[in-house]
Amino acid sequence: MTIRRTVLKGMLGLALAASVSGAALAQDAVKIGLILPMTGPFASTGRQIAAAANLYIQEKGASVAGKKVELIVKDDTGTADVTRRIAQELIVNDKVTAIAGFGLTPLALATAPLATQAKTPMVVMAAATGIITERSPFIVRTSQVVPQIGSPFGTWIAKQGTKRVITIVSDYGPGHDVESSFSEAFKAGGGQVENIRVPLQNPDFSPFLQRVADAKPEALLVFVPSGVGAQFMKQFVERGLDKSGIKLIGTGDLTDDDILNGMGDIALGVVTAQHYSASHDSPENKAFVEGFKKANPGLRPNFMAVGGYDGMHALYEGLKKTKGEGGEALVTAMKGMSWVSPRGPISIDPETRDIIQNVYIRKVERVNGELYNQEFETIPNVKDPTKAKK
Amino acid sequence: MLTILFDGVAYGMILFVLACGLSVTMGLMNFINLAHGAFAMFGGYVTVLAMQRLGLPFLMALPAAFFAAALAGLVLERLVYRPMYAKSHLDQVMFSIGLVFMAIAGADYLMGSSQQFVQLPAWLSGRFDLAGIGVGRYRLFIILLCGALAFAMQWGFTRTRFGSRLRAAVDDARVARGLGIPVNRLFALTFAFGSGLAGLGGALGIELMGLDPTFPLKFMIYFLIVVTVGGTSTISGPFFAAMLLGVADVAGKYLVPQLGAFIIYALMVILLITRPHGLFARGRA
Amino acid sequence: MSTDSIEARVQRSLYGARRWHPAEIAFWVLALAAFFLLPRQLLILNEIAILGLFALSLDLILGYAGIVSLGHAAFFGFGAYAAGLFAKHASADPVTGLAVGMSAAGLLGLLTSPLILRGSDLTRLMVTLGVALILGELANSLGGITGGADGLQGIMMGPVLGLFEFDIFGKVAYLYSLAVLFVLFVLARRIVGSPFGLSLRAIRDNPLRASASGVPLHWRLVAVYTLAAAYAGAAGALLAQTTQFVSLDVLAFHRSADLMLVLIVGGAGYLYGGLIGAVAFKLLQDVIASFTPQYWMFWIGLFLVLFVLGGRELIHGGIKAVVGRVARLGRRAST
Amino acid sequence: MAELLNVERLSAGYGEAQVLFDIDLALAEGRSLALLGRNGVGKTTLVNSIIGVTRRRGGRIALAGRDITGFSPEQRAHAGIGWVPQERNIFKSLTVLENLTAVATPGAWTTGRVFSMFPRLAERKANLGNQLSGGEQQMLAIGRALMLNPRLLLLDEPTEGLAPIIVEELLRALKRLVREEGLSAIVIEQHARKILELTDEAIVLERGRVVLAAGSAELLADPSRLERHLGLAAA
Amino acid sequence: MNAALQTFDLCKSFGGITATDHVDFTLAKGARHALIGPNGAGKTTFVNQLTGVLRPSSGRVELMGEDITGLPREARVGRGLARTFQINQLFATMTPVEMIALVISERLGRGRQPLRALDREKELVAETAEILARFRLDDIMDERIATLPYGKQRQIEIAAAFAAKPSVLLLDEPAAGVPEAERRELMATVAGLPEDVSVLLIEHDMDLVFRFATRITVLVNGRLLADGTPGEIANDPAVRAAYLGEHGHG
Repeated sequence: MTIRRTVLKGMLGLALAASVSGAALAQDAVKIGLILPMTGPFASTGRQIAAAANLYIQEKGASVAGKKVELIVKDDTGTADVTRRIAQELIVNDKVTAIAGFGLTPLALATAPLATQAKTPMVVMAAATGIITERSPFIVRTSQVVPQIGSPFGTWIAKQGTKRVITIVSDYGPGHDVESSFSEAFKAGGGQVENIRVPLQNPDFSPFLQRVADAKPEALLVFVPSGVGAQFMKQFVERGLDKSGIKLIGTGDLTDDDILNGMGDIALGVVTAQHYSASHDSPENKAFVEGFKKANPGLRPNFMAVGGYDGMHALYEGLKKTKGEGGEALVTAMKGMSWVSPRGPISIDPETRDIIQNVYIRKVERVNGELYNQEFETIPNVKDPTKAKK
Repeated sequence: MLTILFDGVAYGMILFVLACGLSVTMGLMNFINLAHGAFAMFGGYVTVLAMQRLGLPFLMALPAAFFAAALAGLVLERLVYRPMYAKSHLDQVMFSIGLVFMAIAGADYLMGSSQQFVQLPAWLSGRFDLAGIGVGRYRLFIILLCGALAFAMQWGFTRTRFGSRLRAAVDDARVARGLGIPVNRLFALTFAFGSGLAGLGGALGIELMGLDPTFPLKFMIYFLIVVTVGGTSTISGPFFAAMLLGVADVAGKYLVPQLGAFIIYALMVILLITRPHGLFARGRA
Repeated sequence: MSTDSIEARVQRSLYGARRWHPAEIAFWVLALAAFFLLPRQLLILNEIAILGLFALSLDLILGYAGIVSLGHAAFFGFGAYAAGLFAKHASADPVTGLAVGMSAAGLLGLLTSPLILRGSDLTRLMVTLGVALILGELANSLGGITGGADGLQGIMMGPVLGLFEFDIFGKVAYLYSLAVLFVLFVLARRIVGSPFGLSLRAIRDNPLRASASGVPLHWRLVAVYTLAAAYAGAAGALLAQTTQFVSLDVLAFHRSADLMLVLIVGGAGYLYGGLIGAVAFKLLQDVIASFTPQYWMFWIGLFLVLFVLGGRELIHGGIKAVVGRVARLGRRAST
Repeated sequence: MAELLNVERLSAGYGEAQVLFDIDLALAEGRSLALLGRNGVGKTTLVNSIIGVTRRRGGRIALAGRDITGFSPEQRAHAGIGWVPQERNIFKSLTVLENLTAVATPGAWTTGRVFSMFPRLAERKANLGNQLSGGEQQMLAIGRALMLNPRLLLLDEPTEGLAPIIVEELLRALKRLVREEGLSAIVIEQHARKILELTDEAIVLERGRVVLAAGSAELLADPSRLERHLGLAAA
Repeated sequence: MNAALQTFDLCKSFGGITATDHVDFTLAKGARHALIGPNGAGKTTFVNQLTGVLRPSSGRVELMGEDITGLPREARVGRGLARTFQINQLFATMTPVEMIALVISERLGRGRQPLRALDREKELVAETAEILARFRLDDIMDERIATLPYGKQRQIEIAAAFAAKPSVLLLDEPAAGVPEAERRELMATVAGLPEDVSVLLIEHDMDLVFRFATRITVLVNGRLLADGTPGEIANDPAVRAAYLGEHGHG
């Protein structure tokens, strides 16, 4: 008798606890689950995107199509299984209209089948490996696709008359993408290329740089995770490679706006290709940068931030069209959407749901005492070349 | 090739300065302090702040990093480490991992999650050629400074009274106490000094290894490799272990880049299987 | 004093270790009840069950044989990849896949067991860690097989036992993981209470006396290490199957480190430690992380520090009191 | 005569095992005491308890009128106790000279005096502790304790396991210390006769208790009393 | 030859120190033999070589006429050579029942079997009960060993060795550190060991040695100094010298 009562009491307590956490669900709210790396080595990615997403809501108001917008930020802890579980919980428990964020490719890939299964739109705001959008018809990407940058950059470099390039990339998905897309385009343009891969966790680049010094190419293309790039450049300069006539080039990750200013003079003159620079000259961008800096003192928006900002824009505009409805309707609404983002004109490819955008060739220069990637050439409306070929 | 050797030595030197405090405290109190890297990170951030906020020159920031980390070591040893000596190794591991977590989140909160940089003075940047070997100025500076430190420590450890008392305490703490050697005080000082060195290593390493809040976790494995391979209770053991790892890592990556990260781990496993008590452990009866 | 009555008492004592304590029954009933009571939390419950199984595996070697390991993720990850690859290329049946994952990890355990027979705690920590790191690098560089840093894609699992399809709510996933956990737990419980299990405890308590009592240390350690590896492989296989994805972080250092924390929080050497630790650790992490997604590590760290500095006695005292109360209730109910 | 050491109702042991039960012991300044008894009766435990490296379960210890019960071993050493432990425990990674200087406190005993007392040590000044023979280790252990300039010297089986010729040399040195220098000492010894000639008083321990306390000369004169407690057979 | 355990020219040295110096020793079947010698005489080193803890530098050890010099420890136990330790070596977290059951289960070859239930093994239960009763441990059989009084722990130390059903039992100072009251009980147990077990006692307590042993061997500085009946040993001048420090030993 006594036991039964105790057990009953316990069950009641548990049930109550469960219902309380669910009761907060307001019917007329649109919830967006934002899953980002908030801790660990890629934490700065998460910070940038979260800050930009919040900025967007702040600017455009916390309601769309008559519904209140609620952003739920979660830390992905850098592991695929946790990311997937969090996404699943957001979908099943919080009944979010869309999931967004995704800092790293494997985490996005792990979640993709879920989006299909639950018919929940998934906006990728950072991860940049080509295949991601092919994994689910519910994925829309507002960041970039690596070959989108690498391939035109390879062509451009070849066009400048450069003949021999060495690439150094971190040994993981995006790195491989950069390596292959750049090399392919560069070779097609008549160039010669040698590829070197370095471990992702690599404290000292000197052995790899020494190989480069021995080979004496005309240019060295580098792709390492944002942040590590600075270290790389320091060692590049320290080794005197800058003076030996080897040009340092790379995708924009190398001269990430987030940390560019801290790098100092060593970064001056580095040529990169990327879809966004904080110094992009347009009224949209001026407003964006200003708003961002005001809301986050000491932080300069980078390409991650703009991915988050545009992702929110796609969602807002899509929701307006569907009158707050999610699911397939929302994906359809986002397909083909085009607008002028802080980075320039962009659109969502209706076929691949990947982003189409301008790619800029930039050079690091000092402007008003601060270091910026100054754009000097534009390659307009670039699609993901890999998908375009199919 | 000689340039590679040179780079490897510089890298090894930094590893040594970072890890040698850990090795001595481990030998002395049989305490596994995985939070050693947190002191290194602390030293690094002190340097960054001192240079960026206070505008101290690099050479002045280095001692600041050393003393700040040493002071932190001294205080923490007194407050939280003391009760841990008597506990099991597992408890110590857990406790110090807890400290690492706190340090990482704390640094993130205070300093942000992005990479930090320092501007080296001009006379330390760039490189020059010496008999065909490319010599990086900063790496040369590291080798000279850390080499001098290692030499001074070896001298202090083997030639001074403080050193002989310390060695006596490591050999047999019970008898050392019974003969009037204040083992606890020695240990507190050594702990503080080791933490200070870690702080200095962290400061010197910003340029080579970078500095962000995940530093203590990222390099924990390297410290541990140096200590386990080098053995505890000497200065020369960890020194040679750090050199070996530094050179092997750099040369390995240069010669066979495909194998990159394997080399250091494989080397450790092989060394530990063949010499379970460390590379330079004295044979035991 | 008649030897007969002593014999009966000896038998009762030896049976004691095997007898199901009311608190144990309550634990499993609760685990099952959670399925009905917490329908919204099934996903994290599934993760807890898997982590619990993983911790159980570490408990077998740490709690029962005294072998420390900082690289247990090697077996977890190996099992996960084995099960994932099996599902992708051979058969989508989960139970067969589980068996494949377990055997693969067990084999790896057998092959690497000579490495842990010598040396001090520190050496073992580092050697096991080294093995896991090497395996992680291998998985990264064998991208053709493992999918490298992108993870192993395209795992499609069939229904469990041909009947139950995995669903998005994690219903089947949790029940499947819980069932596997339960079966393996009962097996572990049996093993621990067997003459073999007794000899393991002997080795942990005092290797010198164990060998002077006729226990061949090496072979027993090899056996238990292999067994624990297979258990870890099972946990990895469960993860691969229920998330239908395997990525490099199954082999990562933090997985081994977290595991150690889980087991120490729960307490090693009584099988439930890993399970309780898994519940506590996951919930704590989830709750704190939902409050402060950026700085949850700080609070976990603080918890660990306080736990070691004196909180453990408090917590374990509390648990003992609860278990005692359940036991009393159980006894009253049975009379 | 001033009382140097005063031990009252001391009980002590290691971990769970209790070895000493209610030991009372007093030693005057300048006097020496032989601590006799068979193996395993607690002689070493008593010495170790005086220096403070055992687990005390009750009782008090005073040195020169000062209560040192609550002192740590290093405080006791500085209060004036010099300890020559049973296993000698030479610091193996220190040279002979360092073994001496590491523990030295200023006073009459210097390395020079120790070397003149044990010339063999002077020859091996630069050798590491673990490169010494048993006899040299014992000399070093004694010299090391003297470097603390103690008021009371505790010697735990100084002649154990040594060749007869070395034993003679050590005993001569001990005699010099207690007879000529007037140093207070407690000496544990299995070979009762040898040591009774050097000491003023003796106590015999049996199973952790004092069973006999007498003057050394008295015991030497009446060997049967000793034989009863220490002899091979009760017969 | 009627020897249970024999050594031939056994030597062991550590670095430069000779701990066991050409020892030829015989333990007769069914013997009650004591090994004595001053501290540091090499008794423990000698025993460690018999049981396989240390490998001899040279020489040979035979058990029941078979060479066991190279065998691992546990194999020697299987062949009937069991020992106790000078410092307790117990399974601290176990109960006496478990510890005794372990030894018996290993002897019966059960330790390899992970799926059997201990309490279902009739033979094991019966033998465990018998040992517990013989060593008067039945009243405390369910206590954790670490919490038991020292004397009881000593008793378990002997019981555990005896549970291995040895033909040769080495007792290394069984009474060391035991309070007087419990010492009597302990020695009664030793005296009550079955006659077919050959016992070698290493002990300092001469009362005990002379009460127990029918034969005594004296080891000094790693060398065999004397070997004989208690009477012979008690009157041997060299032994008296070694023990009482009388001058004029040779």
